[in-house]
Amino acid sequence: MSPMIDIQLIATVTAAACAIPGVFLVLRKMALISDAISHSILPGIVIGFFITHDLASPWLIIFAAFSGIITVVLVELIQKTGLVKEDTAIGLVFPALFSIGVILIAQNANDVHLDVDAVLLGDLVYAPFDRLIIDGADFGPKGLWTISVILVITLVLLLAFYKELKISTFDVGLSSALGFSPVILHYGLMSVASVTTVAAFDAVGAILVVAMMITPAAAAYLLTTDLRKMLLLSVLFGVGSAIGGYWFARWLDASISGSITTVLGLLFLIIYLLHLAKD
Amino acid sequence: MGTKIAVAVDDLTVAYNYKPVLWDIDLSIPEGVLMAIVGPNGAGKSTLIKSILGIIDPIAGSVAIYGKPYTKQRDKVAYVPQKGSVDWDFPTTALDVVMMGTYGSLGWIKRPGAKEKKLSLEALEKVGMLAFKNRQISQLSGGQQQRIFLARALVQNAAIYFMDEPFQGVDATTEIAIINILKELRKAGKTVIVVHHDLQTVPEYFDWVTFLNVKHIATGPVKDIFNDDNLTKTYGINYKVAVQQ
Amino acid sequence: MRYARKFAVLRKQSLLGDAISHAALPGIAVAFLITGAKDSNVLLLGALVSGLIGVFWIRGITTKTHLKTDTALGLILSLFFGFGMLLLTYIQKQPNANQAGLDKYLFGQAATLVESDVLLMVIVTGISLLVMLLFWKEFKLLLFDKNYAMTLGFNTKFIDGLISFFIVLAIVIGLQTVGVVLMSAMLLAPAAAARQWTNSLSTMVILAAIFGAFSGVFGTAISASQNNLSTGPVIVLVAAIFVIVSFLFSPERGIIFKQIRLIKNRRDLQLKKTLYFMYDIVRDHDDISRPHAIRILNSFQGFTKKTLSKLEEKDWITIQGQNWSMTEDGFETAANLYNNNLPES
Amino acid sequence: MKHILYLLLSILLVSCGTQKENNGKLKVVTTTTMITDLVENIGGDLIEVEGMMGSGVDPHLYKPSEGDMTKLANADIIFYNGLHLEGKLVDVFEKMDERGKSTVAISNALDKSTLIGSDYFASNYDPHIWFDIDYWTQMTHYVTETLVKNNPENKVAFEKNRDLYLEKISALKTELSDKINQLPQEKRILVTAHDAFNYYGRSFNFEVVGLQGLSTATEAGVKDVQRITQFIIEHKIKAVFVESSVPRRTVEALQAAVRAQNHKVKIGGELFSDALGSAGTDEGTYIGMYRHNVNTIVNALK
Repeated sequence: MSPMIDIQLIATVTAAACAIPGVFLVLRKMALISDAISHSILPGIVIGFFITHDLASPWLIIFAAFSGIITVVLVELIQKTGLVKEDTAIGLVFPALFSIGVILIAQNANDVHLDVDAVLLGDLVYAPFDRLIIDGADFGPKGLWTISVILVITLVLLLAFYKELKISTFDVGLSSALGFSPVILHYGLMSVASVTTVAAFDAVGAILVVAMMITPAAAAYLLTTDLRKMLLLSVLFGVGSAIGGYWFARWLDASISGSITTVLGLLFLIIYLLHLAKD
Repeated sequence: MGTKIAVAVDDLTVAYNYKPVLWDIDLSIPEGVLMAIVGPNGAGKSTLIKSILGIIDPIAGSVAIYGKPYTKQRDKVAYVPQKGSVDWDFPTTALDVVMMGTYGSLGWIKRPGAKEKKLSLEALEKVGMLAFKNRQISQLSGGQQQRIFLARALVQNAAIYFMDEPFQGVDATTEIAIINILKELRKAGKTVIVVHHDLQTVPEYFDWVTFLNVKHIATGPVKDIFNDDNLTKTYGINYKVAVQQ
Repeated sequence: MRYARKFAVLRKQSLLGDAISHAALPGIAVAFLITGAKDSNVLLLGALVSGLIGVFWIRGITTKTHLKTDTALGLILSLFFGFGMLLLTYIQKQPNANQAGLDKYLFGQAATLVESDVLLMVIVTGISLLVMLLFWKEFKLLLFDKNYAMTLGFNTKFIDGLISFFIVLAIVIGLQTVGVVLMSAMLLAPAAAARQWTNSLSTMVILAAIFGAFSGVFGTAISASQNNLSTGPVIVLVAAIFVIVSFLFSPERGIIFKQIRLIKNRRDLQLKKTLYFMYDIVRDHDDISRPHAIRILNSFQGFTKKTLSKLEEKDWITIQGQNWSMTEDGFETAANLYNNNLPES
Repeated sequence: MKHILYLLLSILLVSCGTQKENNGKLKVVTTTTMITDLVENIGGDLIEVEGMMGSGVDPHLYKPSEGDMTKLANADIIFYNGLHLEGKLVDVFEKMDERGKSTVAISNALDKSTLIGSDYFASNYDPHIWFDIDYWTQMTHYVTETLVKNNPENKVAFEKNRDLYLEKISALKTELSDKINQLPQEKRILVTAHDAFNYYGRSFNFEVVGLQGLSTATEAGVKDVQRITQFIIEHKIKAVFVESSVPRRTVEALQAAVRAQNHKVKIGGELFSDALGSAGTDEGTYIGMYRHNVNTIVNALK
């Protein structure tokens, strides 16, 4: 397979894997969690490096995912106190975690090129060259496998718990009255979202993940009044922009992530203007 | 009126933040009544329902539904929350919201099928909303939204119905439609418990009433206890203003 | 400038700082593409323009569609930044060595503040303070109830635009002087902490300014005590401690006092239960201070010797041998026990 | 709907297979401008050199474009710096190497024990190796050997180019040493924004002071500014230096802090740290860049 096809496949699968949790994040007013995670993984990476002393160790990514989940838990804890609004909780957690990361580096590792960009944030251009080799046989890009596994898990969870996710997103009171614990569902969804986020950071970079989580869902939300259609449409938008963005990047010879995001942006702009014209 | 006790609340105390909202509530509701819970703003009416349903954790006391804890009796209970408690922009249709009422009996993972859909359509018809089944919920009027919630509760086919201010912000037609359905439910032997604001309509709509103001003041048949004495205890000396509102 | 920031929190756009810091990138890139030079004033202007476009689009999305604020922020943040990245890769290919560090160029560090930065900040703060005082009443009204403000005939679009402009200006200057993370934190943390101590907008604004200033002073002092303690992040952590302390210890809303009150309430409840029980007995008699036997209380749950002596301590009852009698005070308290929510709630 | 999607997808994905043009020349891809310059000097017209990063690009934060994918996929040899200079790319290259694609970290030419390592994490080294001219010589040999191995028919031409280049480099070293010798030892103190010049300092006996660490994520602290300010005053340092890839204000703040204590320090000029100057100018080559840096430093500190 040529790298070109690899990239499009990875972008497509990532778009789908991000769009699904993205829909629920948008509906639950937690859209900014992926952006928060992109900052708050720094201390995880730093601690991972302190333990392994190796910038290329996969442990750094595991620690990053772990600090992603800590972010989610802290945000939830702060929200539960009822002292501040949802997004304020996010805004309180990530600068603090990020600052801890910065101070840890400045104190102990000032002479190492240690930062999120170098360790975690991949790029679609690189993705096809990091391949899964088993017994000398080439099984395609590693990123494609990771993100495909996540997509499959997400899909299985979505199909299994679709009705529970729907009811706990729409009506927390009824959900808990009927015995579908909103807390369990919330943590389940947020864990999927943060693991997807971190894995996708590794494959396609931070900003594209944030864009792929929010934009397709937001655009679909403006077009449809049916959750199922919203899920389908946002996967479609994500996948379409992934492929369209790739060719746009090829035409311009520019950053693939940047151009997929730009295509997503144009798509949203068109749908937004149509929405305004309709009113 | 049955002799069985549908809901028994024992020593229930709830506090939000630093203020106790419910103090030491002892209350038994017999089966088969259509009951209003009345009291001034902040009297803890919604809180009482929510803590009976386990949505809020009490700091003391216990609740029994037909003699057992609520978690064992979920299928016997239906709940109509306040209209404002959900985001009506949620991308879903009227029929879909009503179908949510069937989720409890389905349990985890299992999806609603044809049978559930049929039940939901029937419930929609009962509340006069069949024509709106595919309408997105944000495009419904306040009264229509309230009817959808009622239909959702009907689908649950429960023994006890809890409703949190179902008449708030609805038009007169809807109010009459709702109360007729509630009366039908009572005729069918169900217990219906309604948080209610409008004191004037209490004698007309309900046969049983609970006065609540942080503390439980009185519970009984409307004809026996809906009097100036209890109203004064609940609303203070200015209760007449409250009645006229 | 801090004052302008407080409004961001109240408008439920607490992450606006982060969003604007990302949304500024395409503006910086375009400004560089046009001038080909890394002149910080030109880049600042670019950042300001694209930040303003971002804010107005956020405003448009939240008012004209059913999308919520967080979605709008996330959209603008990622889409603008992605577009900026596209422009950057285009710039990267140009044989112009000037482009080095362009994406970080505008982002300052707290430790490297210089006099001219402070001067700029003072000027902007002065102007925004002046504007805020002029329009205080309108701001307050707009924040509280936009539609009402409109019916009163205020030009809400103008005030809205004014607030937006000052927020973006404050954020972009904040970015340039102290960097992204400190910026996001300072937009939020002092206000979130202040909110726990007061319910009044003006007190909150003043308190938030004090917290912010203290975080700055303490943070800088701590950072000056040791090598390699990055100033900005230290300030963020100091502000975070303010938030934690406020969350835990504020007397009205704090978690600890809430817990203490909860326990106290529970104890109080027992006590008052007993008192009310006594009140029920006493009520039927003309003479409230008539003694009753203690033993009639025994059937009552939750009654102990301790509650009795506590009640006596409070002067609600007096105990004589095996009898108790209620005082005037106790009677009064019991009678009003369950009405106390009316005036307060 | 899904089927249509798949169909569309497969048409889109496959319809544009890569067309690999081949004119027989060895295709070499390089990362930083320094390496591009080196490989071009040795390969000349005999090979096709494509540099990924342009002038003024921080290799650590490089954002690849779509075209880089094709470059990487079609390259016969890829030269890169290594030592994590190129961030995540280094991992990619190491993995490509495991799969038999010829990717060469030029830092492999060096004896790791002579590198400047991290104080805390022994296996992590300062990647700014090009500032040591002796290293540059070793790497020149290494690059030539690699090219010869891959393209033996041009052996003679490569080695001739190498010898020419090495001559220039050794001339450069002599020239610059002479220049630097104008500076007395006590004036050889280089204060910059971030720690990029350690190898330079070691080569020419400079004391190097950086305000900020290597990581782009960190920030300076107040104490760091104070310490360096004190240092500048104590040693009567005449000038501090701006780097092309680091915001100027960091160093300006240092200057302001010194001025606040009634001393004077000027900004001595802009040094090239992670990338060469604009293509087509003198500073666009390794030799020109190095000469520019040394001239700037010496003229300012004299």
